[in-house]
Amino acid sequence: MNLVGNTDLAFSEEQAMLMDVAREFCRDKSPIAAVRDQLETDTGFDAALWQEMAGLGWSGIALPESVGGSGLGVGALVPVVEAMGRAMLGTPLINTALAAQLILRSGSSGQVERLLPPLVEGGIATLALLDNGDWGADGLALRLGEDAVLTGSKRFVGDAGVADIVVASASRGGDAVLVVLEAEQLAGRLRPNTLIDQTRRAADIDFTGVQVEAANIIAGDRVAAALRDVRLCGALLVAAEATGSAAACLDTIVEYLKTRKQFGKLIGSYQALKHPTVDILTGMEDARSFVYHAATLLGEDNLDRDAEVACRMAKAQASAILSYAGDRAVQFHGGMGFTYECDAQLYIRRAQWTQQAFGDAQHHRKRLAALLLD
Amino acid sequence: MNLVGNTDLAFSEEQAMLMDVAREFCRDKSPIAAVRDQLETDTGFDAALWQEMAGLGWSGIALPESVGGSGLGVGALVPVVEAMGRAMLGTPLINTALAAQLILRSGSSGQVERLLPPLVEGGIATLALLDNGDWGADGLALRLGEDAVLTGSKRFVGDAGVADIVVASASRGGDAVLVVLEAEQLAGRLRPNTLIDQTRRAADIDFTGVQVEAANIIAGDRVAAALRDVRLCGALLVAAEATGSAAACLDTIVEYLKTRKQFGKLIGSYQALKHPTVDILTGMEDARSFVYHAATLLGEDNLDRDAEVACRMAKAQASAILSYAGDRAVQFHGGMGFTYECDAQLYIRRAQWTQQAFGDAQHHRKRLAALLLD
Amino acid sequence: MSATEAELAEFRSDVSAWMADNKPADPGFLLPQTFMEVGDERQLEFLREWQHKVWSAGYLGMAWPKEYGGGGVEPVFQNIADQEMRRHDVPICFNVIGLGWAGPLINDIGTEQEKSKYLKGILSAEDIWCQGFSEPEHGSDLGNAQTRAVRDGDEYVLNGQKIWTTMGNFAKYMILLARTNPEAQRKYDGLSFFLSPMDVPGVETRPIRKITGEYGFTETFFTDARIPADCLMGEEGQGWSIAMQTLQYERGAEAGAAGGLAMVRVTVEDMVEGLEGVERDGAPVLEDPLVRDQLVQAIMDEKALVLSVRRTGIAHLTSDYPGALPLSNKLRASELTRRMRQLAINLQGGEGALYVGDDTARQGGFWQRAYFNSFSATIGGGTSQIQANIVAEHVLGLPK
Amino acid sequence: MSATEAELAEFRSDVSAWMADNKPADPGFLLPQTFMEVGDERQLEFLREWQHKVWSAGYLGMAWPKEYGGGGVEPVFQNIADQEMRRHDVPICFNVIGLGWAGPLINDIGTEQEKSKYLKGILSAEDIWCQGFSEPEHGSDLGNAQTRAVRDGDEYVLNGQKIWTTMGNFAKYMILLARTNPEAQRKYDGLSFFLSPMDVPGVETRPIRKITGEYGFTETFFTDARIPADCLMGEEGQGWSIAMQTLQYERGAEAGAAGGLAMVRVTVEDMVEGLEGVERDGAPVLEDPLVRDQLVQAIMDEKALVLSVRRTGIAHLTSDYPGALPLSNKLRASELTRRMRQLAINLQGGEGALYVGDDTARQGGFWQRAYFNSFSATIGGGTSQIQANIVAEHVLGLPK
Repeated sequence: MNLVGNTDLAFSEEQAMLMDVAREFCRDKSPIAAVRDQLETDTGFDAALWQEMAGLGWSGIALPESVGGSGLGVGALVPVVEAMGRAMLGTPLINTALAAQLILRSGSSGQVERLLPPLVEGGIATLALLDNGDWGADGLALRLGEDAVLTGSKRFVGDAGVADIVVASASRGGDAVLVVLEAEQLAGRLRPNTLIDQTRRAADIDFTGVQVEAANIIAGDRVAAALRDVRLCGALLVAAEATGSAAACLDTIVEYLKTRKQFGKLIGSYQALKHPTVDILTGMEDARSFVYHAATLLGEDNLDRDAEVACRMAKAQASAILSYAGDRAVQFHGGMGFTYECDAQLYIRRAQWTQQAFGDAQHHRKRLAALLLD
Repeated sequence: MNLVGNTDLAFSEEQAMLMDVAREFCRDKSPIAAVRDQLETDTGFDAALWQEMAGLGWSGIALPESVGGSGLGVGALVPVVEAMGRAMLGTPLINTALAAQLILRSGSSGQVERLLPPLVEGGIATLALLDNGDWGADGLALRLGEDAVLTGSKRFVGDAGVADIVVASASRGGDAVLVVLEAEQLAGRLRPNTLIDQTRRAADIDFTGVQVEAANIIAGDRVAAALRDVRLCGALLVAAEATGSAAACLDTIVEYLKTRKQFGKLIGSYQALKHPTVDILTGMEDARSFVYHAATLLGEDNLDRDAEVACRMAKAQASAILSYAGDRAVQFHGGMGFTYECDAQLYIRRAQWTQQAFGDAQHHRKRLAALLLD
Repeated sequence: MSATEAELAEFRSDVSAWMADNKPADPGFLLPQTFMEVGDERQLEFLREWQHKVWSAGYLGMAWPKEYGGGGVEPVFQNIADQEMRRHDVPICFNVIGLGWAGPLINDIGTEQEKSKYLKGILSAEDIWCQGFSEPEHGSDLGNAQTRAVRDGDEYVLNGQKIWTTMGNFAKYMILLARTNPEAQRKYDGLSFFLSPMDVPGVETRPIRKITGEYGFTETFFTDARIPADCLMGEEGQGWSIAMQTLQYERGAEAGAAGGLAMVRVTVEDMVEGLEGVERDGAPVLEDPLVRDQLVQAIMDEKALVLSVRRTGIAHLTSDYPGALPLSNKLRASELTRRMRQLAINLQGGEGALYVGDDTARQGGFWQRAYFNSFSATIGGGTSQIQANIVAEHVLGLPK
Repeated sequence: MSATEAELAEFRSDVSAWMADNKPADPGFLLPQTFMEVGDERQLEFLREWQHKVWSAGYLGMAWPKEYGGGGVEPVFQNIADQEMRRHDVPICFNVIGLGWAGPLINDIGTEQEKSKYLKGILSAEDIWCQGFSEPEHGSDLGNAQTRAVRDGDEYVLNGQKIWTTMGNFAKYMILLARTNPEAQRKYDGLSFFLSPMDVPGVETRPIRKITGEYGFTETFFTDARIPADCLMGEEGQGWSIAMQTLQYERGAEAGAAGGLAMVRVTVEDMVEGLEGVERDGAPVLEDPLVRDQLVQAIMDEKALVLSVRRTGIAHLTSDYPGALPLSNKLRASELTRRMRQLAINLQGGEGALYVGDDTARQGGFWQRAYFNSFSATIGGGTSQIQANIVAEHVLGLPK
């Protein structure tokens, strides 16, 4: 038994460069005022900004050079996503990247060559994994019939309203398959969600009666593993983003604690605020350690046990600390924290969304217990 | 469903009187110096003091008048035990009372009339329930053969070294029975435990080969229910005692926080110490609420569901808060807290003993989940 | 002459029947759980009508004098009426500052004229009252209020700003704490207390958008606003002491409050029932051992609070730290509420990411909104951090 | 000229073989996990012999100069030796104040004479060193030390009291922080640093009984104790700065420490392995879902600490809050240790109530004693509460 196990942690030149660029880009292009401007728009993001990001090559970071990507793998996306989380920048990058990974990891070469290049160019994709709200559910409720017609629906499909393609998991005669659907096939089938995190958009999709083109069905042995991998990658990317948001939330708290006075003293001098803020710092730093540890272990192959452990720890830690940070941010801002105007609301809302996405902290700890203790 | 359920809380004149007397007695007779004097003695208590307590009628509080008791029930013992816990007074009162309840609740009238009067007079009894360290275990490993000879052993039998009689749970042909053993039968069979709480004494007992007199076997339908009841009463009495100890621990902390200076300020002015101390206060008050709520619901009959819920909540809460209080008492006393001389050690050690006795907090919460949610 | 048990039982049965008959149908929009959540006219009118109906039926202000619209009976009747309202889960009586703060105060120390002028309107919900204690720069530090009230002939001239004025945009009157003497040696002695009209020139309110996205509070600005001098309650300099007295009435009818259901009580049981159909690992979430443990802890916390209220009256069980139970109650209740609601969201699984406005949100997003709203109690009326200081200093005697 | 990978690998293999061959058998009594737990002569002599053996084999002080008993090689060799000691789970090299504090300091700023006199005895364990910084009235406030050192001819006269002197009753020398100038404007400037003998008249030690029931520390009393003036290190008034320098060496051989295993590392894995055979509800405790969740959290905490050390060297991943990882390390490591050990006891069920001295106690009561001892780290060297202040102020820039 080796419970602590693998503790590799490396950071490549490419990651460093991407981090520098992404931090600067997000800081310049996505100040909080710009984030707020998007809260009540239909799409939740600025299309021009998204095209700029694609222009920087971010959509292709994790995709092979053969389809126009940079071939750096999902690990290289982590610093970019963390920077986006820090700026609370709403974009379809994570969903597009994960949908692309599903295709890359299980599609035929023909599918890969056809479907991925547009995504590198700024196309938007998303993935539909959840039949209900249970990330721990086995089995797939969405059915693909022998006639290639779907029966069932999916919930909480991120960026569904703007996606050019939706990759959905389904069951065909008991086997897991993926189906790729074009936006026009889904017209009128989306029921937009109202999310607690107003920087995000999602929708439930009713697929019943949709006919899937044969070329858009991905089947075979690799599908199940790809689904597993991509759920773990999703957990990691959401964790990375949440870590960035937690750091930004911490900054917001610290700034207030250094300037607000009560009873004649700066409130940051009170240990009742100071010490929990230190807990946020150390919890956020732990999340970051797990995130970059996991990024270190990701490769092009299927994720091994160490990588799985790392991704789950990253998500468990990041979910927990962002929940705590968001909650404390509201509390520590006092009356101001109770207003919509205060940025604390952005983080507490993001925290609630993050908690659920790709499984909450308890979900991952339960899986970790099986991995580590059995 | 009514999750909060019964919230009766009454306090009788008798309980009030007993509380006044017990508080004063314990304060006078068991100052901390006296407690420390007993830490390394063989028995852990002052025999003369014990006789005084018996003289006050405490051994008989929960026993019927027919055997010389006051007939007030186990609930009336609660304020006395709480007062003892507050003074950290080591006595065989709880064990004697619980062993007596086992006999009272399941013995024949002959057994009751023979065995209980000596206990009202200052005799000492104890109970042997644990085959191993698992309070959640089903079944009984100690066997009583058809020849009335025992095979097996029991662990952590409190006050075994001074008990006139030991009441042990055993299995006879699959049925739960109780056997009552006299001290002389157990000569040479005790292996004294070294306990973390030095105010207590216990021993493992090897019963193999001991022949039980027919008159000292308690069998029948009432045994299983009596065992269940007494385990719950045990949980409650230990909780009551722990609540008293938590209150005393709190006093110790508060006293230090009001007098010790660091960096030129009384350390009690620092929120990092102040606020956890408030948590101890409110947690202790909750424990007290549960304890007296449970005491309100105890009667002579078998414990009903409400009483069971109350006893388990009392123990879960009292265990948890005393653990926290003891731990923080050491920490908040700084270097002094790390010494044997500081009274914080008494509480942290008591806390560890309490946690285990009659099942820890998690054990009881698990049972509560079944009672409340199923 | 005290009411007999039989009279009380009959009364209870009457109220119960009335509530069952008159409980309003679901209006199709989320109703406020507390008076701090009245965000729009639609909610306001609905609640105004309900309170008026309850009062007309004789179930509000029962212990207040008959001549001012009350019932003139013992407080025990109001307590029973309140219990039945709670039991029947009817909407709140939303004019809380009037019913629970201003009204009892006027009853206690008001002049004959004040009683005639104000009390009935409070009960009938015709006159909505708000409270002007907090100021932007002194959130938790009431004694430091800086809004000025300067006597000018038979008027006072008000200048300054209040914040967190619940229903400030709907209210006709405000109980106002303002500074009449900035030179007073103790800052507390410079304060005075006013029953101040809101509809005079120079008083403006600006709604505050809450973290929930909804409204419920205003900022209130005073710019040379002139109010009649007889709006002063008591004498100049008594403001702090009257304000503190005001805070005592919250404890219900026995303390002089008019009664009525002030907030929708939300329990762990509501949470558990609300989790029906939620799955975790393909099984009901209530079967998950970790969830069960969390729920048991929440139930214990809730039960402990109820028990601590029961215990408060038993001298032998409260003698160690007198004040521990009442003084810690706000801290504990508000923190429990916050924790429990956060937990309720987490237990919903994917649905926890939905919000009010999504038709498929569990109970219309009730728990998400409730979590956010719960901060009004952990922040307002002295933050939890300050409450902990108060307990430490006043109950345990720890140094400031 | 750096060692090659091959040389290092060969060296590692040599050390490993030596440790395997020479690891002492279980002496039949609980050995100290840290140097603060050496409570009796029996333990002392056992550890003295072991350290001498390690040094004789050339695996201690490897980076110190040859002429003073060291090995004169690169620190990397010592690091490897230390890793192998840890891996083989051998006893500690217990003369920690000498090896990790006094020795490196003397190496760095000592005179030729000081080096010759002290260094070898530190390595060979002939001369045990102790530390005299803390005082009873100023536990966490070192800068306020009041023990006086008054120059009198070619001697200093010491008066005062130190506390928490680890192995004070066994030590030959003390690194001592004492006040030479009570009039200095800054209290720090009045302090001086001494390499002070313990065996002079007027120095008395009184063992402190720890919460565990064992010994390990002393109080040290100075009553007109006279020490040679050349015991002063550096100059008068430099005491604070030298003391702070001393604290830097703890980080290992790279920083100048002599190396050796300073404490027995105890991991969650040790805890899990130690739970073999423990049952809960009639099944192995490790199958209980709540226990599993707690263990996973403990493993995550432990792993995060290891990862944070790895991450410290990567500039891009530490740029936001420089200092966050190193400055919070003591706080986090010591608190994790405390929590984990408390958990370890709770998970034992009934056996958790046993203690050292009970033959049937799990691992001889190791976890119970370890829990109590863990407070030495959450209290000593600045309590966790003070550590949190340091992080808040120095890393986050929050006001004092």
